[in-house]
Amino acid sequence: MFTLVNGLTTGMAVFLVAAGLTLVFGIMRILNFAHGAFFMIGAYVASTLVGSAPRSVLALVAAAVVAALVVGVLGIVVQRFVLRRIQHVDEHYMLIATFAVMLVCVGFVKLIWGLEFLSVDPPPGIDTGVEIFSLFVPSFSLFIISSGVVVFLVLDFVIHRAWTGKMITAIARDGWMAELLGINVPAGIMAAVGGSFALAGLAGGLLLPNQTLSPALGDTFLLLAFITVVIGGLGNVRGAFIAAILLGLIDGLNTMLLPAYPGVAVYVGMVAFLLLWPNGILGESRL
Amino acid sequence: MNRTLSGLLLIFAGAALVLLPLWANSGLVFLAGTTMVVGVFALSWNLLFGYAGLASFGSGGLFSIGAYTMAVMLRGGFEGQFLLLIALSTLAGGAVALAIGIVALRRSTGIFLAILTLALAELLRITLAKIHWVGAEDGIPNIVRPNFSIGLATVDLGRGNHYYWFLCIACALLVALSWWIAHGRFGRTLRTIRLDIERAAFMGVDTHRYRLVAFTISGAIAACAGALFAPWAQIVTPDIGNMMRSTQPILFTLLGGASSFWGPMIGAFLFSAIEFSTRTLVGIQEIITGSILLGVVLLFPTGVAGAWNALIARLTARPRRDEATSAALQPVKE
Amino acid sequence: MRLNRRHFLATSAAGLGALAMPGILRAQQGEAVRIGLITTLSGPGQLYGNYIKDGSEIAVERLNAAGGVNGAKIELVVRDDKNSPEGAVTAFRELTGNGIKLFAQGTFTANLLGTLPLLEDADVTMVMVGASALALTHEAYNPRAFRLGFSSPMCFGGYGNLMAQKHPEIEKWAMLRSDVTALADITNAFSNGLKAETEKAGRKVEVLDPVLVPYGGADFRNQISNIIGSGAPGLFNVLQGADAISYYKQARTFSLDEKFKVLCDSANEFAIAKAMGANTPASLWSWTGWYPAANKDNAVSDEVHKAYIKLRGDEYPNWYIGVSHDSILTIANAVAKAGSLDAAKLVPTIETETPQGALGKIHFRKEDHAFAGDLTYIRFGRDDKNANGWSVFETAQLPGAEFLERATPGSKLN
Amino acid sequence: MLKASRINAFYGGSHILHGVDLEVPVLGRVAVIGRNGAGKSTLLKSIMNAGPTVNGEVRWEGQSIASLPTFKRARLGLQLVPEDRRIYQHLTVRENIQMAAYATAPGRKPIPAQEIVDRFPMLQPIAERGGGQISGGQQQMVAIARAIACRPRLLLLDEPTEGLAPAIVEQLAVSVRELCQAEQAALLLCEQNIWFARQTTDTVLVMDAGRIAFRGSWQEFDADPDIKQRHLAV
Repeated sequence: MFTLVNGLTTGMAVFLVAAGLTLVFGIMRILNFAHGAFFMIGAYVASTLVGSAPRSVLALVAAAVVAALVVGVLGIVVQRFVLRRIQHVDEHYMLIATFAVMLVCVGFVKLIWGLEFLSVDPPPGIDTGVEIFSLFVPSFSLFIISSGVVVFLVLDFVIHRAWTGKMITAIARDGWMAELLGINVPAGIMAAVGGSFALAGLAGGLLLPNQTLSPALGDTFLLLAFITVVIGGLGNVRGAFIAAILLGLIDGLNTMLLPAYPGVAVYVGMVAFLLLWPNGILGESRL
Repeated sequence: MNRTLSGLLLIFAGAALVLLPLWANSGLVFLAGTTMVVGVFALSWNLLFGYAGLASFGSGGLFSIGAYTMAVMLRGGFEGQFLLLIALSTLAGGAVALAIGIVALRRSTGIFLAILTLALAELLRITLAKIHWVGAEDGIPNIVRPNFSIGLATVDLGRGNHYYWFLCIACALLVALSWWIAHGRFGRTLRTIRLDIERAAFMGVDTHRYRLVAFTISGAIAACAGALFAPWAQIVTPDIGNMMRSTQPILFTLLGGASSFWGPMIGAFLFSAIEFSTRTLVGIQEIITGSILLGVVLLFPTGVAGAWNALIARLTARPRRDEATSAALQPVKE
Repeated sequence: MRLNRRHFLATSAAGLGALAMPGILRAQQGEAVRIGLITTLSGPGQLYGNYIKDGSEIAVERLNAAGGVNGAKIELVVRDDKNSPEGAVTAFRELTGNGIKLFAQGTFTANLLGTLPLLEDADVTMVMVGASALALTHEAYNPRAFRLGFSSPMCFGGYGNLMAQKHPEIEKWAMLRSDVTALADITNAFSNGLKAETEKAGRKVEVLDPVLVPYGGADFRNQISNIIGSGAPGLFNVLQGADAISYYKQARTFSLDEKFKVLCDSANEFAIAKAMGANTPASLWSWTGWYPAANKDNAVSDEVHKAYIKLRGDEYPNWYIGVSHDSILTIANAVAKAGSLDAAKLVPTIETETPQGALGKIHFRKEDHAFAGDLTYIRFGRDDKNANGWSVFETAQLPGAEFLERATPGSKLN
Repeated sequence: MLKASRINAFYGGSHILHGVDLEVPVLGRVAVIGRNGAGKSTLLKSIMNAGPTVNGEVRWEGQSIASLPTFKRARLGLQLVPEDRRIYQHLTVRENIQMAAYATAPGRKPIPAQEIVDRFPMLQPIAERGGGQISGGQQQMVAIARAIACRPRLLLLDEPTEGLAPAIVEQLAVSVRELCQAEQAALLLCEQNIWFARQTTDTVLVMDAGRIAFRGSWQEFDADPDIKQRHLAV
């Protein structure tokens, strides 16, 4: 039972990171290697704002939002000066470019924040646990789960219901036609890419009390987020949401059934998945 | 003109490599040897990517299979049959690639294949790190450089720079083999498939079989590079097949230029040169490497080899310059 | 065209030459005693590599201020092993190619295993900085290398012994460790030390199998919940770096420090308290290789401590600082006493000399060149009265030599 | 209103248009006819700066627009309906029409989607259907309706009759004529269907291998059967 709740927590944490990754894939068709690094920058920025002991949940969320803005602006800079210049060349060059951006980001994080571990505590209110039906659940887990669900619902609404989302999807699916219809496509892409980077920053801020800050933080989540995005069906936010939950549950079952091999089931599960559903759970979708 | 110049450059580079131990520092020699091996490894990756259009993110796993096969056999006392061991390691890599290809290639391509291979390579790494028999995380150290004999002549590869020269020859042979594969009928057919898979299928090409064979060959060469690497580094660890190793050929290929046969090799040497010349600048290595990569990608979006070809085309065909560069640089949109 | 090509050839030759230049220049300088330092200065291990670099530089500064070695200055040539054996070998060959014969190398075992076979050919004498893996003094033993580090059986066997003495009331211990095979040595050693000491006292103790957590993982809650469910009053944690801190953070909501009577951490010492501040567990034991406050009568230790505070403004230096300082000291002392850079003279000198270092008298066991210094354990935890939010409650020291494993140079320890 | 002179257009290395001159007067209706691959689509895309690399001069009401990106040209009132229609499959027909509001020229208001739907009887039953669930003829109507919604000053139609049944082609000709009149829009049409072109335009240009081979009224075109033979026969 606890495994279930915890699986959900892991899943939602991964989803928070994967959300931006799947968006940027939907828009630009690139696997953004630098995503983990931007997640890490978000975490560092937020930690600088709240210090090691945030005063309230609100302060933490506010810091996460500021981190999202900062990382979003960085994302726009990267889009403007790097990605846009090579978007017509060959999509694989995006890979090497984002890889290079990742290296530069990690290097600067080391210079700015140093190598020592930093830690931020959960703010009062979500720093203990609650009993639900005689099951002890850390309230921070509930915070992560609800953050994940909220981010998913907002994202899903924006993409599938709101007009902005319809415009962005129109650009992603057929930018050429969108431009003929008078839509400022470069600006639209810029905003969308900025938005997906901002999601990375937001995730960094929200998950701050969960992890230790070190320049290797980006790596911890990147691979899991990649897997989520792929299993979810590349660029499909709903698919990524389901995939993240599945991933969390598989990982949870792993610790319960195969405690001697932690972390292995995720890979095995993924290989099996890709062979059974070669196009992801909900199929590939251009947003 | 282009060919002669590039050919001369190739001969010059080859000669510089062979003569390197006569004047250079031994660290540089070691680095050059390592770069040759990973260069061949990157070539094998590009056989798959540049010619068959399949991107694998798990090539590090095949490199690792070759290296471990070699290391285990050498430790097991089979030093006498060095050539046989290389063949065995190559076969092992080819067989694994074939098995993966049979299961995976029909079902997934593109990014799915990339992530699938990545996951398999990670599984291999985790498994190797758990097996005490192969040294778990610390790997197999103290790998001997064996004797090498053809007929009556025997060379002790453990002495001096013998293994380095052996590497030069072995890598040259592998490069020649790759060249022959890439430029022969097989390579041409692969490129047809890459450009237009439906047309190729229409023309009666068994596209699946061709891709499978390319996957296998690429895996075999990667494993062979791994096998050559084990006695060179004299230690193998599970990290030899980690994600960084798998991204290496991708990086080298794109840096050098995927459309050129020599691209991956150029990329490998360029990358090593960057790393070696900035070795004393500790602490900001990531920023330097990242910035240089970024600069190269933004300035030469067709890779260094692409830029070189464009430069040659510009110098040799001055009157048609505008058209040549616009053809090379203009993106095709809609 | 022709001019172009010649121009190109000339520039590339010049470029290749420039790559090899630093070596040539250095080789001609001569005079100074050069020591090569190979450590991890990029990637995940950089934190520790930086400590080793700081400690080594402090040592060089102190030694040079005191007149150097037989009148010659010491020069430290630092290289990054890029977190891989190949990287270490490249750096090692580069430096030996430039004539360097004295080396200090440290952080990861595999990187040392890569360079150890090369010592003979280049006539190198090496001190392995802070390394703990058994292989280095057993199956991969090299007579030219000395381990200035604490072997797992020594420091964690001693750890188990200490716990058995301090907490005879605890009859059941749980263990938790990262899924890294090398760390199994640590839990085994702790368990053995604990059992040996309790049996000696005629008591019985139960040690549960370690609970494994993924290395570099993001979420440890399942395992925390498992370990709390075990019902053991004692807990030994073997996680490293960021993993350890994330783990203690996540464990806080489960009130881990109330559920267990004794909490032990393997070797993260103050990294945990420095990161967690006022949220440090109430009481936590840890092993450390060097803690200045525990070395009260050691002037060298105090000087190194002061130099580090001056360098980084940090009052609680990581133990690698002391160990890397003493590694350089060991080499410099041997060169001074032997008056030579040849391993044939240096090795016997190091074997017999016992210079005063920050860790105390530096002495290696002759058979396998294992270090047998004192073992230091500290207990620290949350403290509202201290401005840091935490303080050190007690320290304990044990003689390392008593816990050092059997010497089996050249073959595996059984 | 639109004046393009000495247009050269390239796709990569291949030279498609060779010095094409073209003028569309205010409220003028011009047809460009020619064989497949003559460069008709490239001409329309060149005017919109939507694809080929172009040199030459394009003027809109006397102002050079050569440096403007596609979306700004669209916002001046130039609306291209591409040959493959490109209806957004993830949007409903109504949403597809709304999407064009961005291209409304300054000083004009877009036509509300409801009004458009009311005006095209064919669209009424399918207004809420997804763009992927309608027939080819319906798609063409939606594409034209979408273009009209932003009150364009010049409508550029690329092969609207392609793939349509003859009955629908007749209906389409009527609609296009009426729409241009009602909206006071000029028309530049690329077609292979001469009947349709004749129904909807007054001036005709014949294009062959990237060059203009003939220009004049339909009467002049009919007077010279040689043109048909030389430039249009397959």
